[in-house]
Amino acid sequence: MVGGRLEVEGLTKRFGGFTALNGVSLDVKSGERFGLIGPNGSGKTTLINCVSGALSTDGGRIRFEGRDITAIPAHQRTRLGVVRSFQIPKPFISMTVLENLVIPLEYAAGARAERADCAAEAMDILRTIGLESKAHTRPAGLTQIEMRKLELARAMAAKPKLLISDEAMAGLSSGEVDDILTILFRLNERGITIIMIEHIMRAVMRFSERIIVLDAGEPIAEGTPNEIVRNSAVEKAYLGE
Amino acid sequence: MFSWDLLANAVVAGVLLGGFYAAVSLGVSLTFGLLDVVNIAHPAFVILGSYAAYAMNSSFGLDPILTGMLLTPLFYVLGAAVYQVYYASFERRGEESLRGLVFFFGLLFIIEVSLSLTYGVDYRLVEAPYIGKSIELGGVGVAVRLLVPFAVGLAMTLALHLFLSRTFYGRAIKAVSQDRLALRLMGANPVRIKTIAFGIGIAAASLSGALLVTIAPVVPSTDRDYIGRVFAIAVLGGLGSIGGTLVAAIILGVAESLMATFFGPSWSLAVSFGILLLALAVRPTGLFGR
Amino acid sequence: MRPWGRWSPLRAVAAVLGTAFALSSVGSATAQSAKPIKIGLGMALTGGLSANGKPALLAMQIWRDDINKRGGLLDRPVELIYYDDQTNPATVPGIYTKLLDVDQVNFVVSGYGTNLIAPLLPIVMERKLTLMGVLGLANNEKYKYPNYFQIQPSGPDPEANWAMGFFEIAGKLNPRPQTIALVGADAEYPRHAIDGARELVKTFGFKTVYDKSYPPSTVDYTPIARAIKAANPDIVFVASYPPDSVGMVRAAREVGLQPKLFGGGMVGLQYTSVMTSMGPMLNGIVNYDFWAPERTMMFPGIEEFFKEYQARAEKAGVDPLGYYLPPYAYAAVQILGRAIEATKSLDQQTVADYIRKTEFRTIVGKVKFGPNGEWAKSRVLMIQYQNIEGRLVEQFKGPGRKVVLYPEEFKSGNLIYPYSAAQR
Amino acid sequence: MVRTGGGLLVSLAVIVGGILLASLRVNLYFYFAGYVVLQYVVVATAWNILGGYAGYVNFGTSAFFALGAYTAIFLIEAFRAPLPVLILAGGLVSGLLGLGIGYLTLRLKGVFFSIATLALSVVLQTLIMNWDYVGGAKGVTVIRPGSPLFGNWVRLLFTVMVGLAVAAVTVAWIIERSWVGRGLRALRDSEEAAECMGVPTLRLKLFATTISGFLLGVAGAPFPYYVTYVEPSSAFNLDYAVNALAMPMIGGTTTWIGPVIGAVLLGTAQQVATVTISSELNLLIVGVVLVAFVVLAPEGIVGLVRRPRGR
Repeated sequence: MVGGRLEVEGLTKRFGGFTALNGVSLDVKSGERFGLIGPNGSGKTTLINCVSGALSTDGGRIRFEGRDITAIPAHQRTRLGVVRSFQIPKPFISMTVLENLVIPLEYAAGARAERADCAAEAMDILRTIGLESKAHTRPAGLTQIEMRKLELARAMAAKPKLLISDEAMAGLSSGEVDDILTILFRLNERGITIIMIEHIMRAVMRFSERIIVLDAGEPIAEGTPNEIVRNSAVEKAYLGE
Repeated sequence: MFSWDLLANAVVAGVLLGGFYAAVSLGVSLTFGLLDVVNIAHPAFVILGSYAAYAMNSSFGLDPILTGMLLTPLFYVLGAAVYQVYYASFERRGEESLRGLVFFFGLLFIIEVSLSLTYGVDYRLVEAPYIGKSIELGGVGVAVRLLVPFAVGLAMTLALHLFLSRTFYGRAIKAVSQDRLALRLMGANPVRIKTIAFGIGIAAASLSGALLVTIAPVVPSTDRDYIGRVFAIAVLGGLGSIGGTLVAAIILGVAESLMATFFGPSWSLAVSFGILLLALAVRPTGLFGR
Repeated sequence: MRPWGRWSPLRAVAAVLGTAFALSSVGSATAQSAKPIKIGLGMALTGGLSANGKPALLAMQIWRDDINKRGGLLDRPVELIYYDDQTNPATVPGIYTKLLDVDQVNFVVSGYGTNLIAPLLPIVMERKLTLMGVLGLANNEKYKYPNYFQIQPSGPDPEANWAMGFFEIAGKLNPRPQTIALVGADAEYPRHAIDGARELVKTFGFKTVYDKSYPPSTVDYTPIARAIKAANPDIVFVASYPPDSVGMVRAAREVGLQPKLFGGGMVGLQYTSVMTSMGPMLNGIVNYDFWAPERTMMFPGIEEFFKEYQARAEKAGVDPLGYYLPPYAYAAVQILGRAIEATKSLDQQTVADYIRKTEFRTIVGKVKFGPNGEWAKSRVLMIQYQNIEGRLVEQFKGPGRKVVLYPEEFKSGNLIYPYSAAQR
Repeated sequence: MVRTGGGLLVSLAVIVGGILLASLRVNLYFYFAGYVVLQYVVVATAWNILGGYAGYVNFGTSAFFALGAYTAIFLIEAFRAPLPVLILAGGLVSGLLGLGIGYLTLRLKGVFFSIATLALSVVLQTLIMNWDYVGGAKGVTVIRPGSPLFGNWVRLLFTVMVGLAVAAVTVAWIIERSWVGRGLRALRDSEEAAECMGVPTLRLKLFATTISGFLLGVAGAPFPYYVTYVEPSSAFNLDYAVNALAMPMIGGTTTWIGPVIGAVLLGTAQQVATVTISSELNLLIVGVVLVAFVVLAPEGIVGLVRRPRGR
């Protein structure tokens, strides 16, 4: 019963005259840990914005669990199970940490159940992620790592089948990176497909089963971490000619 | 009733008006466009400038526009002081936009009322040798009353543009909203930079106030006619784009003038705002926005 | 958790009502032992019309002081109770109900301006009061309320009579003008004036070559003036408010718009501050007015009034000469006072009946009201600005600058014709 | 559901109370002043549903109010329609305009949205100015039909406004407590994050702009019968826009009670000042109070009350 398969076919996105994505295709299998890397400006964030629905596409198809989701709005994709976290955390600042989780529970998880149930469930999630002591503080009072955890916890509350984690570890210490990785591994064990966009190579290499490398809006390499490390095209893209 | 002569005259009148509109809107372009401070009281400062010019003109017979220029340092200081209050009360605490807006609304009232308590509510006009005269330029009659403000508006636009692109402080002001890192590398204190920019914005407002009183009579509540216009121009031009402000101001001026000449002047303002609505719907960042 | 969470809409509304109740007791503590006769009004002391509202109020205060110096009305002192209507019609119902129910005034007079009289009339009608209107145009045409009297000398058919003088003058010119341009602001008064002028155009058989309106916030009037010039009319009739009056005059001059007759219904040119700033630019304009310091207009009492007014004007921060509205505001309360004295009554109907059938001698001359409460005979003056030199205020105090051309019985000089001849 | 049911019961009780109040022979002035204050309760509450809950600042409040008033005038002139029809129609037309500006939020955020509403207000005012059927720039005198309920129009209008205020506050109260309110709050904090967390942001925004517009129109619909004379510059008065913004700011924008407190305080203060100070000082006080409040009490009175209790 594991879901979460994402198929992207010939995805194209232009901003004015600039082509940010040029016919990108990828196929993320159910339950897979998938890495997406590439130098700055290579189109990673544009790609996930298109997949999550924040941006419209100029060509190509996006299928989730066999269903074409290219044209449906972002919140409906979330309800189907495509959930993303943000590179720069965007918490709901006027709400407590707990209330932050109630929103996706109510809206995305489809329950729209009594509020009390949502709160209990939100507390469960906070516990698994280690934020329960902060349940009643506002996000403004959180440290950076706590903020990242909140971002992940909120994504979890949306009951994802596919979680897209956008640079969840940027700026963290190596111990904190391990913390986040542990959480992501645990989520994956529960059957959640995960796409990780990351600059910290150590983390991506350790986490991903398969990696795709984007450069200038086009995939230049795809394979296991080991294959990617040895790929000369990748090296060129990162280090220049 | 169409004639080429009329068209040429309408376009020229519109361009002149546009130059004046640009002068009034420059400050907003600076404070709103580059500093993200929604100074809705900007037109009130414009009227304050008008009254300053009026006071000097009626008591000492000084030329209103000259007075406007002489008084800019005073208004610069005033603007800097207002920004300090704004910064201490809002920006430092974050979440400034909505409450900052109300702050400036309050300021607008205070300025308006202080003016009417001091000068009463009579219409105030100034005298200058060029009011009521016009010159002929190749078949097109140009009112000097509008030509002078146009020239000053143009000069202000040019000066501000040069200041922003050529000087240290100017570049720092541009960096303050877009590129914090660059600002830090320049070794500039953002609050200080913003204070300077806001002071310049208010100084520009006061000078444009002197232009306004040269063109038309003012009362303390005249500012309300300009709230919509100045923000429309700043937005239409693309926030923070000084050249864009001038272009947008001229578009609005010409639109108003053409409407007034050929169709019903009644609709000129609505057409201007219609253009704005359309522009916002099609291109929310304005004509020259980033 | 949330202190307001337990609040219910009930308590909130209860709070609203409570405060509102508290309101009703405000201001009722002005009872006096001498039992004064109270006259109440709302007046535009702030907002768009305050430039006229404030002088009008000062004039009424002068009347009150005059009356009280003479021992009051019916041996009782007169008290004026006034509130600021902020030039906002929405405040009028509240203000007058307060005056009538809380302050218990004996009579009300209107504030300044058509817009502020309009919402007052239904209140007055409901309570069958007598109302002296202070400068409103055609307010009673829809209601035909018998106890309403308007001191503005518009005449029995206010809209049409308003510009009558201008057209009478135009009609008598030789050679007779053929074409006319009508232009006015998108606002209440200019629309009335233009509507009236349109009727007169038909009556006098002119040909309309331009008929447009503009928004009051227009900045540049040269395109309008130019469009009118392109239509090449013999006569230009302008109905405007102060800022656009100034704008139109300047623009006309700048684009060389030189019809044979220019003016008509421009509000604002009568103001001292505008006259001194515009100076010679006014020469030649033929415009409506209510009073001018010409020998034909020296009604008994008016000089004393201006002496007093001008002495107090600076302190009150109002128009220093006060030739436009103030004498009429004074006359309005003067008539009310005379009627009270003559009937020895404070009964609304008795006073109204007396006002309706009597001809009053006031500081603005003889006033007799017609059936709709307007002056039985129109006396809107048409004046021409002549021989203005420089910008000194003193020249406007003497005759010869604002020459009365119409009506015939008040005529004090001759038209300089055409417009350009007076400009030089 | 129990709480909501209880709230509705309370609302009904208030309306009945209002009717009783109107049948009392209290000084008429009280009803006039009360009407204005209650009208501001509706206006401030309506503004706050969009501005406070969803974070979209509407500068064109006067346009919605005036549209309600002019819809009523049109229906009076054309059909002599009864008051309930006027209120409903005024609300619907303004609600429709609200729906329209809701679609603007697709492309315009923050101050751009605010400026667009301001522009809309100018365009609408020009249209009304030139529409002679409803009086155009000249304004229109509205003659009230004879003998209404309670034997007096003012009492009737007051009672109606009590009902409308209760209705508006109840609507705000229900929204705030429901999933809609939480969704709006999420999108106010971060529209992008809200959408990604499954909140149908566009639909919620359309809902908020429509309800807000509807209530503003409802507040404006009885206005013609209140003043009996309406002209564009007073119906589109900037005061409505300023007060709609200032009252919730003074009271507090995050809860339904904030706009109510703000409207009652500022509205009453303005009413009292009108008949006591009666000069420019009146406006000056409004300005000073506004500045003082936003500087010293950032979260309004609600915030002031809440703060000492801690969190």
